[in-house]
Amino acid sequence: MAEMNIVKAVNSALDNMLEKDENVLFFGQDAGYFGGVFGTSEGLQNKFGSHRVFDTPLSEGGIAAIAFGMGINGLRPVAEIQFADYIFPAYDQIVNEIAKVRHRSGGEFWCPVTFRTPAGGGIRGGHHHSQSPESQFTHTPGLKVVYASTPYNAKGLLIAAIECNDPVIVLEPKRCYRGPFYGDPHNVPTWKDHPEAQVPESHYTVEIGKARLALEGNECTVIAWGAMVHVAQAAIRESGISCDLIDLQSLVPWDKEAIEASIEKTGRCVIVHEAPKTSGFGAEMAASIQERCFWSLEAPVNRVTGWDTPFPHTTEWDYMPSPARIAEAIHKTMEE
Amino acid sequence: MAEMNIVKAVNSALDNMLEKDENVLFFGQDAGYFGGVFGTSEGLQNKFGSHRVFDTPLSEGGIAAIAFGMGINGLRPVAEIQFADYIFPAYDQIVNEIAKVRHRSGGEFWCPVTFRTPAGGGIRGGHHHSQSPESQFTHTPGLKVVYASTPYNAKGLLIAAIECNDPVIVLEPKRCYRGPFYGDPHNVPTWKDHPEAQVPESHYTVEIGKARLALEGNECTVIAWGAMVHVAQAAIRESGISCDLIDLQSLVPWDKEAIEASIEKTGRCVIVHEAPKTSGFGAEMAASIQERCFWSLEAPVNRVTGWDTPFPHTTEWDYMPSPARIAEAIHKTMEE
Amino acid sequence: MAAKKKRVATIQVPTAPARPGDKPKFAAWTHQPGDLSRPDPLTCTAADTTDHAHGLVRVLDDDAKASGPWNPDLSPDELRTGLEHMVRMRIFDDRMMKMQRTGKLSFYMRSLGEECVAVAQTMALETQDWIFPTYRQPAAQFVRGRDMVSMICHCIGNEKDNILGRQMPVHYSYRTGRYISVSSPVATQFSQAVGVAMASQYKGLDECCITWIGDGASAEGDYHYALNFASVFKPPVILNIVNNQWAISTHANLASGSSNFAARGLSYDVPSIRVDGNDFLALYSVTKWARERAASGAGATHIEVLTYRAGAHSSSDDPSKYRPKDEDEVWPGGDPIERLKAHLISIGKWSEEQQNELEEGIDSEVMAAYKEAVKFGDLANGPYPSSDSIFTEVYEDIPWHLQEQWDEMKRLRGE
Amino acid sequence: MAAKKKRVATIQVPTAPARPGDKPKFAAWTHQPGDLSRPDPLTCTAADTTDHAHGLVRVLDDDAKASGPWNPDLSPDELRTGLEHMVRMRIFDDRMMKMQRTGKLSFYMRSLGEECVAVAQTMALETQDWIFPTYRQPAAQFVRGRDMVSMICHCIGNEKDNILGRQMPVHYSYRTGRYISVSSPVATQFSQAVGVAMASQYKGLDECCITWIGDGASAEGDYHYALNFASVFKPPVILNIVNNQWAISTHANLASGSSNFAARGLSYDVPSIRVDGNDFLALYSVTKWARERAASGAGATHIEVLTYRAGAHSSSDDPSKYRPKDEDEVWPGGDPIERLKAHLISIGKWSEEQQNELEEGIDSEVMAAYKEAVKFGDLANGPYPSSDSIFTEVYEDIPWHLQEQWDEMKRLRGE
Ligand SMILES: Cc1ncc(C[n+]2csc(CCOP(=O)(O)OP(=O)(O)O)c2C)c(N)n1
Ligand SMILES: Cc1ncc(C[n+]2csc(CCOP(=O)(O)OP(=O)(O)O)c2C)c(N)n1
Ligand SMILES: [Mg+2]
Ligand SMILES: [Mg+2]
Repeated sequence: MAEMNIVKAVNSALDNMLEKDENVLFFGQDAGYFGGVFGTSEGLQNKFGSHRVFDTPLSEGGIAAIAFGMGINGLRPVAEIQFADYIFPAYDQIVNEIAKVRHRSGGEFWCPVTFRTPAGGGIRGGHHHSQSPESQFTHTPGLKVVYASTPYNAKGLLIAAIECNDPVIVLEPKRCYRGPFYGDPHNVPTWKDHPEAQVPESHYTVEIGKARLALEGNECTVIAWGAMVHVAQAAIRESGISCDLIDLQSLVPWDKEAIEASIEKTGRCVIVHEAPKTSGFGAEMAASIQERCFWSLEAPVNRVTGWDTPFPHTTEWDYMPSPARIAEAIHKTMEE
Repeated sequence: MAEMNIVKAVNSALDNMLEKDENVLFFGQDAGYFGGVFGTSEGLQNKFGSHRVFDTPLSEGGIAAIAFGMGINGLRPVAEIQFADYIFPAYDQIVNEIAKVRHRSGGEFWCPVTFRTPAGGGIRGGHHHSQSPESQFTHTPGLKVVYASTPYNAKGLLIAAIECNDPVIVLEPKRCYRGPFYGDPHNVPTWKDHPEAQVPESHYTVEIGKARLALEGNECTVIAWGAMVHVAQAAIRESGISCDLIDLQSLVPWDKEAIEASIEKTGRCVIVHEAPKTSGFGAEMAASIQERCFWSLEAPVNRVTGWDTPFPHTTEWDYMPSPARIAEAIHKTMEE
Repeated sequence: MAAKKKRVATIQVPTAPARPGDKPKFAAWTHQPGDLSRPDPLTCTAADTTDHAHGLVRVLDDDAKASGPWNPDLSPDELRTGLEHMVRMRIFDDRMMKMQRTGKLSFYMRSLGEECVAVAQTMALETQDWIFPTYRQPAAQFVRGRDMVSMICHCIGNEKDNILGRQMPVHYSYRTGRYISVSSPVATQFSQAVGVAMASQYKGLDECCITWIGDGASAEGDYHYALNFASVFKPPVILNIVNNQWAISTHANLASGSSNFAARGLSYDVPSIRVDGNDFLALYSVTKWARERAASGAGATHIEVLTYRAGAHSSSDDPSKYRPKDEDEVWPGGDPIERLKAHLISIGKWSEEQQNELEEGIDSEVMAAYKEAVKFGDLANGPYPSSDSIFTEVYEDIPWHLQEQWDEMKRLRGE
Repeated sequence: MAAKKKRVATIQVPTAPARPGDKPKFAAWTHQPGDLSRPDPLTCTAADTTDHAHGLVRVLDDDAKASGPWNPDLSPDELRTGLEHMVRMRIFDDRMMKMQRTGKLSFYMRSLGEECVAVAQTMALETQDWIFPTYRQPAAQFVRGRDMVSMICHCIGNEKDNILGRQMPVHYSYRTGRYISVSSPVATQFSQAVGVAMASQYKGLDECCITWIGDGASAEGDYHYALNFASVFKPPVILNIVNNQWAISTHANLASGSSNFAARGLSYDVPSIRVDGNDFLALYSVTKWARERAASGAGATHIEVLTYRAGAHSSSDDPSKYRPKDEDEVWPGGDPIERLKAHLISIGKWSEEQQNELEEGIDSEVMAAYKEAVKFGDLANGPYPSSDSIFTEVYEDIPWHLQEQWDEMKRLRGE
């Protein structure tokens, strides 16, 4: 057990898996010699050699394509996309090819590739260093999609993804790489002393498909993922309402039991995500919850999300859900 | 007024607009000399010249990129993507570039490009000639998304899209190019004598943002788009329930007034689409409806959709929502 | 701001050399066997192949005589095997095309006029090498010994289709023969093949991966990714552009502003060769050369295979709508089957009678296979793979939401 | 199936020529002014530029003397203007970088060592030509007369930022100067520029579009789309690869297996030239040549601009972590400002005193502009553009769902 931030936890996951399985390779732009622009792979090329941890040309489509080829030929490639916003040149390879190859070939070929990528706002990244594209992958059968929020689940989910025989997209909240983020840009804590920063140095997994109950309560269910888990936590505190806070962790497949149990208990639900509202994954959660738990609901499922606009630079704190906005939504949900 | 199928209606829209506005160009793979693999641009190169209607290299990314450039430099490019499944190599250009350029440049540059593309299943196209990727675009602020279902709205929406100063994705239900499709592959009518096949030969628009009430009823609201409008119509007949059938037509923005009015009237709702369920646009509709009309709802909003799997070839009739499946969902919704 | 200006043309759009009603236009071939040296594959640089990329490697001349340094000196048996597979492909295609017209298949794509590509190139490889085809190299499966019945079962989408009716016909997958699942989006396999080869390289195995892309599809980004990644990482991959001069209705002059596809490889520092794709011997030999490079660790080879799509693009189009009807007869590259047959006859190892016998034999073989296959159903009449196949192999295991949907489907089926 | 095999290496990954602790390695330049002819731009084919693509066009020799057929014979005034803009860019960058360190900007990217690129190339164009830059050509705005205050207002994201704080610093948009909005995804502008040029061509206007891409970014599909569409449609576009040898921490030998980027254009049949990017005269001249081609309807030109990224990639990285500290001093291309200054002095049209005066003048100009700009706010202290700017210009008009969200935001703001 050691105290780690998310950068270190990701590094540790990669380290464990490169050690454990010689079929694991890790590559991406600036991910080899330099150790990644966020330092997540620092030291790994030195330790494992440049045939296992290496830089690639600046081409996300090419990265995904070689990952496909390696995957169907017996390796477990782990590819870094430098920013989640830059995954789109690889979109065709991911949604039309990697996601479908097992099915299309009658199970003759499959592709256990992991894409890990820093996502989300909060670092003044503007339009193209801030997006949370999770829902653009959740609509694609054949893919699994997870979104980490803490050092503990960042490591455990990444290892689970690498060991999974299906392709997995792992989103990491870059805003939280070095500390949880409670929605106040002027108060920037580190992961020091945070319970979820206690991370085993050796191999473990966080099961794909399982949510984490971050707070327990009984009046309202708040569902969040990524950096928004921490913001929602601050909001719940601010609201004074007793809430279950569900850190979804895994979007496809999502944790039906955890969600249903909580909604049946509270009858109320607020969903929080950074991505734009329309067709965000909150839409799927809200649609599913009202489908499955209609008779338990005492108020509409409320969504607190990024606005339906591009992600701004200077005004990003007005764009992302803030504790105040979330708290207000919790109150509104309680009042209906 | 003439009787047209959708192929002819699309052709007529392009013809009108090429005639009306010399800034309109039309291009795509096999779209020039050959008139498109579905014949939608037949005769137009001859009529307007190869500098206005032309073939392109086989590169969707390149097509979108030149459309961007032409759009910001004063033209109104209309680009055909041969099948909607092949729009993904252009995804980055569309979602990161075309959608955001007006906003990112403070309004200095904008891109009035229209993409039109045949979408949906029912022609034995298997994985990659059958997809309905609408929800992969509805999450992107800056884009408008419409989905035609009849000759009348295919032409009217396409003209509205071309005249719109925002980028618009126009999906055309290829299954219905030559006739409406009521869910029975053995009974394949043409558009002959269908009221929506009466199409003006001259210019008109169907407003983006407005739905069409295809059937009027009072017990349940059925919302569908594309080919599913006709399948839902068959299902409603089969169900014996009195339903509003709303042909959504425009997904972003969608017609709030029409939806709310109908739900407030019926209190019950079934949404039908071909695309997979998870994060399909039905999720957004269901989430929004329960948010906005919670107290009017007497039953959960139900979704009848393609399964969460790749689109199959031989068993496609087991994949797409059938009249029976939709009728059953209507009954279930009535019974709750 | 900008002044109006006289311009000759506005947007310049290349026109096809010939359209219906025009006389077909082909530049006569000046290239002859013996024109081009055969460099040492192990030490050869991209620059050493400049002439090969701009010229045309041939072994069979216009009189079907073999000569020159690229002559692979194959045994008559090997040549006959090649001929046999090409004939098999053609007869198979004819049968399938007929069946498509009767609705037994939803769709079909022939290799007509290009049968040599998959046959010669696959024969030049080792059995452990990976084949990453487009829809125009199904003949590789014959070389790898695939049972014809199972191929037909796939095409007619019946119960025994090994891919369970999930993709359209001609989207074969044949793992035993290391023939990787075909997928409809063009070009994607080209860059993926580089990854397949990198994995072989990483594992230190004596394997290479061969792949193909069309002239049209080479305009996709994947072409660039493939060449560039291959150039940087030097994996054992053989990257072929099949320039059959058409992409559906679009002539190759719209695929590239240059009429030469081979030379592109040079600018990536990948040795590149242009080869007569209807010349079995030349194509075999060039591929063998590329395989030697791959095996030695020298890296990728880029090959433009010059041929002609003699048939329609697919069962869905009529080429007389967009090109002269007689183009294939005028095209200087001839027919690969006729050329190899003529060669075998000219060296006294084959005869018209033997050819007739071969064709009749294969005809019966295809008919027998066809009859066997339709026993398990066809697209017009079923039985198809069970609709359960929709839910399996989407993931390794079935997640709960798929299980729920599957259960719902079963319930709707009345189970 | 596949036999194990001895291989020297498994996956071959190129290493950078030199990393921290190594001695910088550069091949000495053998190219001299006068080596390469200046072909007729109007009739020149791609093949005619083979030597130009493999060589290096220079006008200034190592002693800053100008000679050869590419000498554009610019007036001393023009040269001084070029020098002035380069110096302005450098001083501006220095100031912004300092301000970034104090939190007044979130982020910054300098043009250090590459100032010549935007300045010489923009000066070689007509004012109606479109400029489609990356983040390393902001200096084009000086040439086009942009007010420095408005540039700073953008960078510090204040109230007067003309793009309303929507993108990161250095993502300028300057429509009046036909300088098209910069966007972060690399490479996309390269293919888009072809469309811009096609529109000019379609309208029959005497306009071209110039664009740039980095050595690293040339691995994206957009590079291939740009060259290929330009080659097919022959629009008036000037396609520059700025080979500054690094893409963040990755050396250009990972961007391509070939050390020559210019020659790629040849394989698309686009005339291609490699030019000394720190030689103001050469770069001006080559660009002028490309502009003549564009104006005449001859189509695209592909230019490799060879230079060196003398600074960090951005304010976020420390290059001493991935390359030798003294690499920029050893690099044979020198510094573009020093070289033009030396040339001007050598022809008697400039002096150290004038240079000092110039620098001091610009220093004051930048400081004054800076002081003016911060009056409208900066990132550390605001005021920023109103958060209303989030909702405007997403669409031409505000659709209802955005209006609802905007109203909600206003309500949350307490309005
Ligand atoms: C990404 C993508 N875009 C479009 C298509 C539709 N399409 C199928 S084949 C084809 C033409 C391919 O031509 P070419 O690459 O020359 O191969 P050939 O058919 O001649 O073998 C097109 C446009 C596709 N399958 N995939
Ligand atoms: C599509 C995309 N992928 C990754 C990045 C992150 N990124 C920004 S600049 C850069 C390096 C670019 O190098 P190069 O093209 O050589 O340009 P230079 O910075 O040297 O001018 C990278 C990887 C990006 N902006 N866009
Ligand atoms: Mg072709
Ligand atoms: Mg660079």
